[in-house]
Amino acid sequence: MNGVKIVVTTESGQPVAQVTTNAQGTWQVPVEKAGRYKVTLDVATLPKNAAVRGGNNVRTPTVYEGNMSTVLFALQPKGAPGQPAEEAGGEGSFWTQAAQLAFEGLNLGLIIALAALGLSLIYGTTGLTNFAHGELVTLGAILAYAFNVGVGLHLIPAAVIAVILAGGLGYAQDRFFWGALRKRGTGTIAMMIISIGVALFLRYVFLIFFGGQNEAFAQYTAQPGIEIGPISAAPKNFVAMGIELLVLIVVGVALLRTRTGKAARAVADNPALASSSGINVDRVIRIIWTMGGAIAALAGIMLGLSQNLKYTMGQDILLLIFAGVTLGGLGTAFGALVGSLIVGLFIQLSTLWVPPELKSVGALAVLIIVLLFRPQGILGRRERIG
Amino acid sequence: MHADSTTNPVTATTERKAAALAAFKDLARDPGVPKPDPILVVDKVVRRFGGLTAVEVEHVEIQRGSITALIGPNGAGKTTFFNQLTGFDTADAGEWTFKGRPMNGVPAHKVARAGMVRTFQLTKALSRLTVMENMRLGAQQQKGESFFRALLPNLWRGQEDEITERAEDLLTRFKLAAKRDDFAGALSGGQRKLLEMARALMVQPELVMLDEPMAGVNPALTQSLLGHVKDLREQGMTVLFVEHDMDMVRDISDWVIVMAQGAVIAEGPPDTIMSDPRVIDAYLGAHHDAPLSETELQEQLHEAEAELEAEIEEETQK
Amino acid sequence: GGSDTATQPSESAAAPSSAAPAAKGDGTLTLGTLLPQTGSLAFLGPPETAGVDAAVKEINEAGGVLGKPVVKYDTDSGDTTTNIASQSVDKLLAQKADAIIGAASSSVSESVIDKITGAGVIQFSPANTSDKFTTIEDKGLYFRTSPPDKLQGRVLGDLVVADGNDTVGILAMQDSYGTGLADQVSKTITDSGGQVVERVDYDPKAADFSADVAKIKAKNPKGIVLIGFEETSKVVQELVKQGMPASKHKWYMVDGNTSNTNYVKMPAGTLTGVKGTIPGAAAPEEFQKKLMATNPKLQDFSYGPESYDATNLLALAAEAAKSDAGTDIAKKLAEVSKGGEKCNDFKSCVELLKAGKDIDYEGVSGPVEFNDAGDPAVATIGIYQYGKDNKYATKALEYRTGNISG
Amino acid sequence: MDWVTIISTTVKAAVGVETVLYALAAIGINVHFGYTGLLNFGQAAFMAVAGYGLAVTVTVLGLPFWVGIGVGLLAAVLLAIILGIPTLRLRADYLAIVTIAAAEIIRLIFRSVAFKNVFGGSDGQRGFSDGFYALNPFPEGDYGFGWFTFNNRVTWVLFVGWILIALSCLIVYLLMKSPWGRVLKAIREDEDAVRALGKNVFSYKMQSLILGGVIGALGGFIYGLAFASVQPDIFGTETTFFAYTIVILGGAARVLGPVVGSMIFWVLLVLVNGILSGAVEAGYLPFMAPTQVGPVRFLLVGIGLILLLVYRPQGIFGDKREIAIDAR
Amino acid sequence: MNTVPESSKAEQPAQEGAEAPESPSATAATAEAAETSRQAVTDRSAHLKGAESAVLRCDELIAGYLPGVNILNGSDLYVGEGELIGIIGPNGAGKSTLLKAMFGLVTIRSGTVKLKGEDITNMKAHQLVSRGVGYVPQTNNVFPSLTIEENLEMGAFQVPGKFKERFEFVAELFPALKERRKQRAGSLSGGERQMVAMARALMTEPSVLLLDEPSAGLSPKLQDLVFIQAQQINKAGVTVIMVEQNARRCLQICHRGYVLDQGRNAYTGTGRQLANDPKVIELYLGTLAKA
Ligand SMILES: Nc1ncnc2c1ncn2[C@@H]1O[C@H](COP(=O)(O)OP(=O)(O)OP(=O)(O)O)[C@@H](O)[C@H]1O
Ligand SMILES: Nc1ncnc2c1ncn2[C@@H]1O[C@H](COP(=O)(O)OP(=O)(O)OP(=O)(O)O)[C@@H](O)[C@H]1O
Ligand SMILES: [Mg+2]
Ligand SMILES: [Mg+2]
Repeated sequence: MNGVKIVVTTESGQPVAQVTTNAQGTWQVPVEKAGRYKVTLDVATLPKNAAVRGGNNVRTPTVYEGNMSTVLFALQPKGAPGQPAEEAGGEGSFWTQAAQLAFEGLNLGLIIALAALGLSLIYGTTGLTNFAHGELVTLGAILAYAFNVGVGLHLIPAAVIAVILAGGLGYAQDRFFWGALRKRGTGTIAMMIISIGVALFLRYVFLIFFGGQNEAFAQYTAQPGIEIGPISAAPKNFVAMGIELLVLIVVGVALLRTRTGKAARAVADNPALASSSGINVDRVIRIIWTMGGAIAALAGIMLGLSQNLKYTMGQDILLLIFAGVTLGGLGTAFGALVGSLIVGLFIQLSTLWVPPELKSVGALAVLIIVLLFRPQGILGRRERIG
Repeated sequence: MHADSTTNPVTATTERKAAALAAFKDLARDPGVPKPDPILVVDKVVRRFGGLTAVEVEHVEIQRGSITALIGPNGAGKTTFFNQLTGFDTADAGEWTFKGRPMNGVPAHKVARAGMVRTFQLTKALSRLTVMENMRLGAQQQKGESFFRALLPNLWRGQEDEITERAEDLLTRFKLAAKRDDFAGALSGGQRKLLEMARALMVQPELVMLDEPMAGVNPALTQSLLGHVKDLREQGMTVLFVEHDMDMVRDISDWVIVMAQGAVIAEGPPDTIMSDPRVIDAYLGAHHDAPLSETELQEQLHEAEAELEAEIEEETQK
Repeated sequence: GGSDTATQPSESAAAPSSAAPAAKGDGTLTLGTLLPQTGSLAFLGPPETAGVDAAVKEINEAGGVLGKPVVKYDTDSGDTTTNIASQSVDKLLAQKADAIIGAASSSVSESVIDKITGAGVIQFSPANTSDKFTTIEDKGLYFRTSPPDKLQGRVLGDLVVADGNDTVGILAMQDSYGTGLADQVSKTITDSGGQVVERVDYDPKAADFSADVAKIKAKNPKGIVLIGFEETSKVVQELVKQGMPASKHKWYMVDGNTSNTNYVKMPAGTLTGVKGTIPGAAAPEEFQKKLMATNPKLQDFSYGPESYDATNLLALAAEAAKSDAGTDIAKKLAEVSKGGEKCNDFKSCVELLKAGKDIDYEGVSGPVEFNDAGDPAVATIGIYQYGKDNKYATKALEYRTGNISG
Repeated sequence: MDWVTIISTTVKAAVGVETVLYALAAIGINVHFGYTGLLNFGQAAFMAVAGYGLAVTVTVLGLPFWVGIGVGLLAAVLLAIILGIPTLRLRADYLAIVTIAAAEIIRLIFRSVAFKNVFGGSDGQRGFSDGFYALNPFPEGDYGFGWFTFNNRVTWVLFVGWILIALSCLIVYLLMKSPWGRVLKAIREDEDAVRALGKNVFSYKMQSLILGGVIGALGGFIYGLAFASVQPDIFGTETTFFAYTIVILGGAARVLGPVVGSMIFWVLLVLVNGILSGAVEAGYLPFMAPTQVGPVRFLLVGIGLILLLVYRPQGIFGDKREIAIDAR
Repeated sequence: MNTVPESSKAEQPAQEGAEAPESPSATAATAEAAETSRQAVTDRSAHLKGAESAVLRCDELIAGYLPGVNILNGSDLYVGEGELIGIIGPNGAGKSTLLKAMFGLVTIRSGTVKLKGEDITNMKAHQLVSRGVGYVPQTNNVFPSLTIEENLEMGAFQVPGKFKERFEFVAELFPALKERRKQRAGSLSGGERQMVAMARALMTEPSVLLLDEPSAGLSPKLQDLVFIQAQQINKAGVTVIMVEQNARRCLQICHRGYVLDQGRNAYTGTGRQLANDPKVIELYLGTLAKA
């Protein structure tokens, strides 16, 4: 904006300089001393159709020794109200934002649900509250990373290998560790504390081998978003959500319908009776561990894909996983899905009203409130007395 | 120790028993008949689970100082009825009074304090407490159960010793004395039943509600315990119990209430009730007319077998 | 916090220094590091330790301090979620450390400052940015070479406005580093006539940042300031995903997240034109090579220069004081940091010292001149710009030097 | 290797501030979990509200130290009540998650920018401990014998801390031997059975929650006073996890379990660290960098924890018979 | 820890034969045993003779739950092809433990269990199921979170093909179950659970069936049914071992009976012998039913 008059004075009002802007609309005033100055734009010299946004034509910058200080007068077409244009459409932008957040809620919720499913399966069959589950999620992501970045495979085959490998490790974990503990008659509380030990162990193994920094997969990082209606999302999000939903439903239905699924629930209820019915309890538990490990790994890969990888990534969402599982009703597969989606949605949607730094508060508060009214969780069932 | 009560079956009709029998003498045999001195009066209690009406009791009264049996087929709603009365489940509708006090909506612990104590059919042993501690817990109005007094042992020591003495007595009767210091979780199925009942008796309630107390208890021991239950009546306690063992029902109960499909279908003294055709049909089945002699039993067995065999043959032929 | 010392009852300020056993000095300069090997800041540990290692190596190659090689012990500061730091300090004190370099987290430093300074030992943080340390009671033993928030915030805010961003969104990590810097940036922008239309303080441990970015998106600012550490790469992904790439909005970064390794896997051009500020007068490249020599696996270099400078300053001050006792060193630290013949590595500085000259150590992280509170008083901020390869050019666009306070 | 340093720091850790404050937190958890069966995973919140109650009262409101202590204790009691009313009806495993959630909510609020003026954001608050140290009867100087030598401030903190531990243990001992404790233990086993015997289960659970919470709150005070500051992240779930570990290590439902557990935990941590870093410095472990000591220590602690529980699932003082009875 | 109370030690009847009269009470017991030896045979040699052709036999089983506490103190038991065996005894005698030990649910510390000549000591339960052994536990005998139908499906876990056919069979026995097939077992009444438990074990058509108090909690009508059914199944060639507190009924239908006390065989004999033995009546059966 050419030719606008700018007056610079010291704080107390002594004039320092007076300049007019050049063709680019910029100007410069050298000042002698550091301190606070008063810069005034002469509104009268502005072009007819322009005005200073917000109407305030005085700035009071502080200039420090040896430094430059910049002053900016944003202009806007005259007659427009004082607020920036995009804020005017408050209602519309609220719903756009809500739609975007709802989408993000589903996105996050599905990842949590996937991780929660693994936890719920293992809790459901063995009664183990596995605090190391977050590390199994991390493990999946790190394995995929190793094949992806370390070996140089494309992410998709790397992910497939990682999931299979994690399944195998899940199997091995039960075969050589948890299974052996069960045989010794270790109680569930002791096992829970042991799982804290396992979590510590794994986490720091990751730290040693993976390092403390954030990493990303070689493909699909920072994939540009596309706009679909009010939502903008990366294609990878849709694919990931599809996979997650598919796995969740397939596993959920399998648990309800297949013989092994029912056997898993039977083992959960009463291992001794299950064994008496001819169910190979160890085998069922191993299948569940294998699946749990694989699903957790998949969740980790999805989390890594949507976010990044870090050695604490699983630990950081563990609480949300637990919240999801609990909200839905402990030990029920579909409960984990429903609970996790609610957690995901609440985390994101609550930011419409609360500062984002407190977004987990919203989700956790919902957990508490829901359990107030349904102490057995959303899909859980009450037990009979007597 | 148990021998004395086994060898001397209580045959003499005692004062209390006589009183109870007198009270029941002239009563009609209708379901819901009013009693001369009811301790518990139940009106229109309904409990539904989804589509299933588990309990739908019009009117029932329990005579004070009597031993009343509640019988009925499996799933009749007996346990559920107990649950409603004792505050462990909320009834969909209905009112009931205990000693004239309305008790609906009263939480379980207050019901128990009011003097109405129940046992659980599926036992609830406090696993990692010793048998003795289980027993002591039953005692009421313990001084040491308040936080601040608990800190000063001198305040509750004396009472604790009394309680222990009482508990030891009961344990001996229930043949659990040897298990005194074992964890309750390490008891056998029958022993748990025994503990469950003994613990309820520690409360010294006015009305004790026993849910199948003798299922799984050795018959010799059952017999000796029946003497104890009768003693309770002598002490003025009212007993309401659910049981499927007809020998026991016949032996000790003064009055029998029959439930089926949630409702009370018949009431009466044991002998009369067991010849009621509805009861036989719904509950007792083929050989209700016990005690059976052994030959009779064998015969009936063979009959039933033959019947079944015929059926099976029929089926295999098809 | 030297400024506060005067107001303290004199006996409590002076007594521990005479009573503390470590204060006597044993002829060997013993340094301890209290840096994050575990916890949420674990990624900051390696570059910081490498900075110290590089300096110690140079010092010992140059003949050590007071004629003896410098001894160094490493300990873990963890993060505040575990109480490891305190145990580590116990260990270092038992090993007769004269100065402890650390911690990285302001909160951790705060939790051990009493213990360290109470024992007459110097606490020298390469990374603390919290204002609290300016006024904290530290018996004159707390120092830091951390990046000067205030100056950096001012330079960055100014840069944002100068680029013509009249509407600005700030995404800042929610801790003392992030909020402090964000406050300063925001103030400068507002004073200069820009408008901060949205400021989001996010929890760096959050499961995801989409809601945080959506909030910014709703206001559609021209410029976006990203303040944080390496989790910024997640924020960047989210910005790209939600349709606010650097090609449409101007992004700005700070020293915590201006990185040459963090974003390289992103599609080429993701960060083109993004500007970032890093304290320090020199192009970081050469120094980074030095660090890589001690730890070839290094990926991030945050606070490496500050750690290096801290170590050198301690060694020089010990030489100047002719003592390895913490309290003696502390008295000389300000002196060697300013006012005198300029020199910028231990070898040259110590030669000047030995020649009886007053020196002014000019560090890798900046000129490092301590004020009375033990905070650096002057700093230089470099402004860097990313190219198509998602790395920033090692030559700064410009350097700005200024007094930090004011 | 410098064995003297290693041993001396290890020995010191056995009585140090961390041991004290974790012991207090663990005693509280032992009341909740060990005796009552309440899986309270929000113990950190009790410590936090106490610490912050003290800090905010003194620094923000400018009230005296003792008022701060009162406010802190009151805050812990209030938290127990507010947390208890809705949650004590829940089944144990649900309770666990709800209490974690509540504790995280509290931590996030203490940490938030929105309430920075009151709670001080992520830096927390400091400058509230002068009142405490003004009471210090130990004049300037070092106290103790041999390796157990501390300066006067630490001595004062430890003195008070161990007195608090002794008091807490005494109270727990008296209570758990009494009929009151019997009711708690019975609730742990089966609430319904206890209800059927005429005990007000809710009231007992609440009393237990308050008692354990207040003991935990003492830990919060010790933390705040020893480090002269409170910071939100200290009171994260990790703290509670460690405290649980300590309870199980020592043996749940054992009066001295948490104290010994805490000593073992910290001794183990410090010893492993000392030996490891000693070995690395001495070049015995050429494949390890000094900076890997931190992670490897936690890794070994993880393994140690596993081994301890595998070979002694009942903890140090626990009763094997109790473990053998399947609580499920 | 000794689980033998002082008072009952004195009345404890025959130890397991003359091999080990270790304590004074044992000598007294031998005298007592001699008195009743006509009815109750407790001789180990007799056991060995009878056991030769047994389908299932246990020899000198020692087992327990807690370390150092034995619940079974060397009990012997055998059951021949097509036999129906009853086990009775006071509460806590170890009857359930004996069944569990045979079925691999309690660790056997010494002694052997053989099924058709094969050593199955400490073999896992599910392996026994595939060898044709079925078991109904005394407590916790249903899967509470599974529906009735699913419970039964689990019963037929190893023979899924037979589910339909067997389901029809058990549904006829207990019509209540068919009506409620979709109800979760956890919400069933005590007696209904017992039906489910029994039905579950019948799903596989086992060749050896171990029943732990199958009639407990059932209405008289159904108790009849259970006893008749047990006999019925036995007639069809299934070997049945039944623990019962409905002792008289049990002894009436079984071929042979064992009285277990303190983890040892106190009396053995045919059902009729035991039911009429005055000592057994006094100690274990009571007189109530006869009164
Ligand atoms: N929580 C519940 N949900 C659904 N149905 C229930 C529930 N509790 C009880 N029922 C049903 O209500 C009916 C009555 O059960 P109840 O336990 O009262 O029977 P009962 O008379 O005690 O039988 P039993 O003699 O076998 O113990 C049963 O058919 C049972 O399946
Ligand atoms: N899980 C267990 N842990 C420890 N001890 C146990 C356990 N179960 C049973 N016992 C003990 O083993 C002994 C025998 O128990 P068992 O269940 O075999 O008795 P039972 O003969 O079946 O009695 P009942 O007729 O009462 O069912 C009892 O003394 C009991 O205390
Ligand atoms: Mg019932
Ligand atoms: Mg049994």
